[in-house]
Amino acid sequence: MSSPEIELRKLARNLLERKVVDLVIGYEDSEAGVRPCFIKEPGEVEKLVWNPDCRLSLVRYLRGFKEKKVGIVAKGCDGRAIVELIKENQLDRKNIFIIAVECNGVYKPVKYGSSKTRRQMAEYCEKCEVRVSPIKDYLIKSDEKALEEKIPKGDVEDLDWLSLFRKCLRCMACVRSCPFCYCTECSIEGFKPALVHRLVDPVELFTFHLIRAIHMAGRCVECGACESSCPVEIPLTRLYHELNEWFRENYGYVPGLNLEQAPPPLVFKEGEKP
Amino acid sequence: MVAWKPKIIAFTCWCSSSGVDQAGFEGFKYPANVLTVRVPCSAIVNPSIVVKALEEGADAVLLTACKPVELRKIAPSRITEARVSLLRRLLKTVGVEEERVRILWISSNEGGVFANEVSRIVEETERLGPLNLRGRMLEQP
Amino acid sequence: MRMFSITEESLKVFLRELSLKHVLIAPFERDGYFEFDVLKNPDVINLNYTNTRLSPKRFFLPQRQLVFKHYPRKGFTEEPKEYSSFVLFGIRPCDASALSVLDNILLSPPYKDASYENRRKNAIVISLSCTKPMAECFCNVFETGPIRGMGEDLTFTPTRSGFIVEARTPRGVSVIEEFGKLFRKADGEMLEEYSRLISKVLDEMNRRLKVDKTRLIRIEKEAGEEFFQLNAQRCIECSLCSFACPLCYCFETEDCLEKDSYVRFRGWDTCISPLFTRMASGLDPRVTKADRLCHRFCHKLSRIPLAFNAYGCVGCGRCVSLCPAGIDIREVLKKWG
Amino acid sequence: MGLSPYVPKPVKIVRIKEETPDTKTITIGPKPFDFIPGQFAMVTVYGVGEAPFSICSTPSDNNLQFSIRKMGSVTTAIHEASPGDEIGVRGPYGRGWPLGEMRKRDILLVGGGIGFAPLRPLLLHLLENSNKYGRIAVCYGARSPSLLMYRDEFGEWMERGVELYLTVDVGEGDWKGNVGVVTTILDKPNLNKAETIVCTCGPPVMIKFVLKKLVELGYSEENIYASLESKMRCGIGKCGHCHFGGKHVCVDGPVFRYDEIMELPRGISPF
Repeated sequence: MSSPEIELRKLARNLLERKVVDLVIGYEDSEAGVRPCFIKEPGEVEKLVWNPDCRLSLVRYLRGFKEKKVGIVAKGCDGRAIVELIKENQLDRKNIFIIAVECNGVYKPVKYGSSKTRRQMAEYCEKCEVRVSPIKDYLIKSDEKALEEKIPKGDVEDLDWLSLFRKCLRCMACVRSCPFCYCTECSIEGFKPALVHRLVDPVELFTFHLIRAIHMAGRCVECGACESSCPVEIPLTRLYHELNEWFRENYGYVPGLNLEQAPPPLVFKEGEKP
Repeated sequence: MVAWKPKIIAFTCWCSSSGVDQAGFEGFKYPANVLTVRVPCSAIVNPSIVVKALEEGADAVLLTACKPVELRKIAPSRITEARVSLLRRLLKTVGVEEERVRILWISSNEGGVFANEVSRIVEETERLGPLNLRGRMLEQP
Repeated sequence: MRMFSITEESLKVFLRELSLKHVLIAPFERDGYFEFDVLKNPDVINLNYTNTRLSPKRFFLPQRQLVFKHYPRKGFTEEPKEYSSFVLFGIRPCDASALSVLDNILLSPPYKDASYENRRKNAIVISLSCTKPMAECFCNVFETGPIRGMGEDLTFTPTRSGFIVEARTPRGVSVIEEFGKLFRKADGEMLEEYSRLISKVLDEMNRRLKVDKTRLIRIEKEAGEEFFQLNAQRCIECSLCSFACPLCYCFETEDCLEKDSYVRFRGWDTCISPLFTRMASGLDPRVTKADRLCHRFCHKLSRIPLAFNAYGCVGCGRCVSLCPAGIDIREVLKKWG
Repeated sequence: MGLSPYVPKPVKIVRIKEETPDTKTITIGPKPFDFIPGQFAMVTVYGVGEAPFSICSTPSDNNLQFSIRKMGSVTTAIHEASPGDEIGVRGPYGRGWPLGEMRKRDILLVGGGIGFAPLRPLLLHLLENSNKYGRIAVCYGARSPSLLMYRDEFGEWMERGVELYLTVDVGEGDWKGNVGVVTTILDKPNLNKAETIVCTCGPPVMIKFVLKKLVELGYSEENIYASLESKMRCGIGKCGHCHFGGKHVCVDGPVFRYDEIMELPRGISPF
């Protein structure tokens, strides 16, 4: 057991015993792989784990506990997502105890029917520069070296996005796992006349992914929740990264770095250059 | 075989749509394959609608808007400009030519400008060829 | 005698001839995982694959298909009549068994699902046995594998000296007869190896997870709140489990307008969605996520058995591996099995 | 290949009658199939959608009638339709009321609001064959007098020997009858309780309290039936939407006996 894990469990026990938080959202290990767990009793803290398989962002679960005080295990990207959600008035900083863990990147999942069983670092972690959450109540330092295997950088241009979209099942795993998709009714679900129909028309997959990309632009913190839960492995983070680049180039805005800088779509100054 | 003609959807804001009307009054000729949709303001055109138009078979989408300098206080045209710029970046990323979405600054008295610009855009779209998203999304690898 | 054998070289010839005569659908690698698709060139078939990422149910129940087209001017309704025939080679026994369960459900009297029946009738299903089951697999629980499944026409089992072929249906026998020169009658030694293999792989799997499936009916009455509530907290309400499942058959319909006609499509639906049971009046028999999750498991393990006399799970393990939140049906099996 | 069971037959709307402010009874004809009272049919509005509705006309009628309350997209489209329009219909589906059991027995019908629709074909059928059955009593409640359906037929029913007891939750205008929920008038019919067959339909909450009250009053459990509702897409047990606890509402229902209702899982069961 690694020392961050010991520290995490000790902290969680402490928080729960002193009733600083009502519950701690963390990761546990199971036969089905590392998965989210919700610790309510101090006795359960031994379940908590921290390893490079903890890839699903836990921030999306915070919206289910709005009235409670919640401790959450947050990687760098998760912390950025919390920052961005606070700015969008979706979360209350007072109710969240951020247990920041220093992250050295997570593994790409090896799922059912993969032809390769070699473990690799996820591509989005390669680009990541924020290894520790920008806001935190406690910091757990890592003792591990960076992940052993890196993958070569690829260019976005060399992907055939249309053929990737064609594979999409529209299972909504990307939407539902995303920290930012908090709308109770998704704009692509409830419309009449429908932009995207309830049943999956392959042609509309293009529209679906582009609409989603537009909604993610300037907000996506590149946590990779969508990409890692996608059954057909569409590298969505790359697409959203490209749009974030547009925001950086035009407004100098990078989502989730601090609580002060307002997202550019919310403020619009006279004479500002788009 | 009938020669392929590009289909262009133009979302025109109220001010610029009177410019479009003026092009008609004053007898400026512009290609007939531009379908105009009048909207209250160019900033009401959600990028989702533009994407849907491309999916439904438009070869290019045109937004005509008031010149930002002519508007006081906040400029909705700036919002449109930013959105179109973002959308163009997105289209470029997924492999659709960014020239298929454009913005035109048309005042209510610029019928001639509109006719000239649209003719140029139709020509350029013809050079790009058909978009055929429907066919490309349905084809089997 | 329904047992035959074929050498690896002859199998290649068999596949090549098969792809010339029929539309051949077989597994191959694409973008880092295995997938079924129509193949022109049978050389890319990978016989050492584990299983395909997504189940082959889409060839029988497409994600979206036309139900009818109604022309109001002409006043008549048109429906798709015939579907093209194909050969599905290399399906794993669990997925093949899923087809036989689907037969039970969709072809049960008095009404038969016509489009499914037609597709099923026109398809030849050839399975490839699992000799090295994956970590997620639990087909031993429902006796749907790992060597012999239930819904296939032919079962190919790899052995040290080529493949043992078992013809499971008259249609399977006719396929063997069609390519008669490539197959030989299986000798005693091979038959022995076949039965040895069946018990060996099954033993191996039984050591991992052994569940009495007949006891699963209890889940209907005894399903405690707690377990489902715990998992419902995790569930992110995507529809991945249902879409990946080889026998999630529930469908939704949608009516659309076309130029001169009204059309209705049907396609996959998921019981995890809050819209699944909500009526227009706003009444919803299953309001909470825990209720819906409970239904998903109960439906597979006790409700389908009660209504259709077959189990609604074949133990392929797709939902276990693909679920982003790590919800595991094996925990249900262990708890109530 | 036979015709797919999911394809509706086009029929014309003959008549539309406004029943209550939010409910219309549409008559379509000629009827494409025979049915027993209590069964339902899937009604398609082309281009909009399909939904299940109880057939509310008598089986001997040449047309089919549906009483439809404006709720979602399909019902709204039906409300906007006019005579002569084409709609699709397929059926009949489900298990109807147990006519065989009712021979020579007293029968009590308990309805609430729109829930009287599946009871009307039964009532009309009983009246047409009144020599085969015992006494007939009806307890019918609605939220307000204007929401009572088939008001113009009440007189005719009573002339033909039906004991009709009405109640409303909130009285209005010149309402002189009983005010209160339907359970308050359940004790009024004086029937042979042990032998009477009770058929009930209405909102789940009403069914819950009616069933409780009926057992309290001494009606026998094996003689109580209720018609339930659920979302469904196929009507023939294939689409999975109405699969509750080993039973399909569309195939094993919509009419369930008391003990079957008690066995249904929480949610679909009114209890």
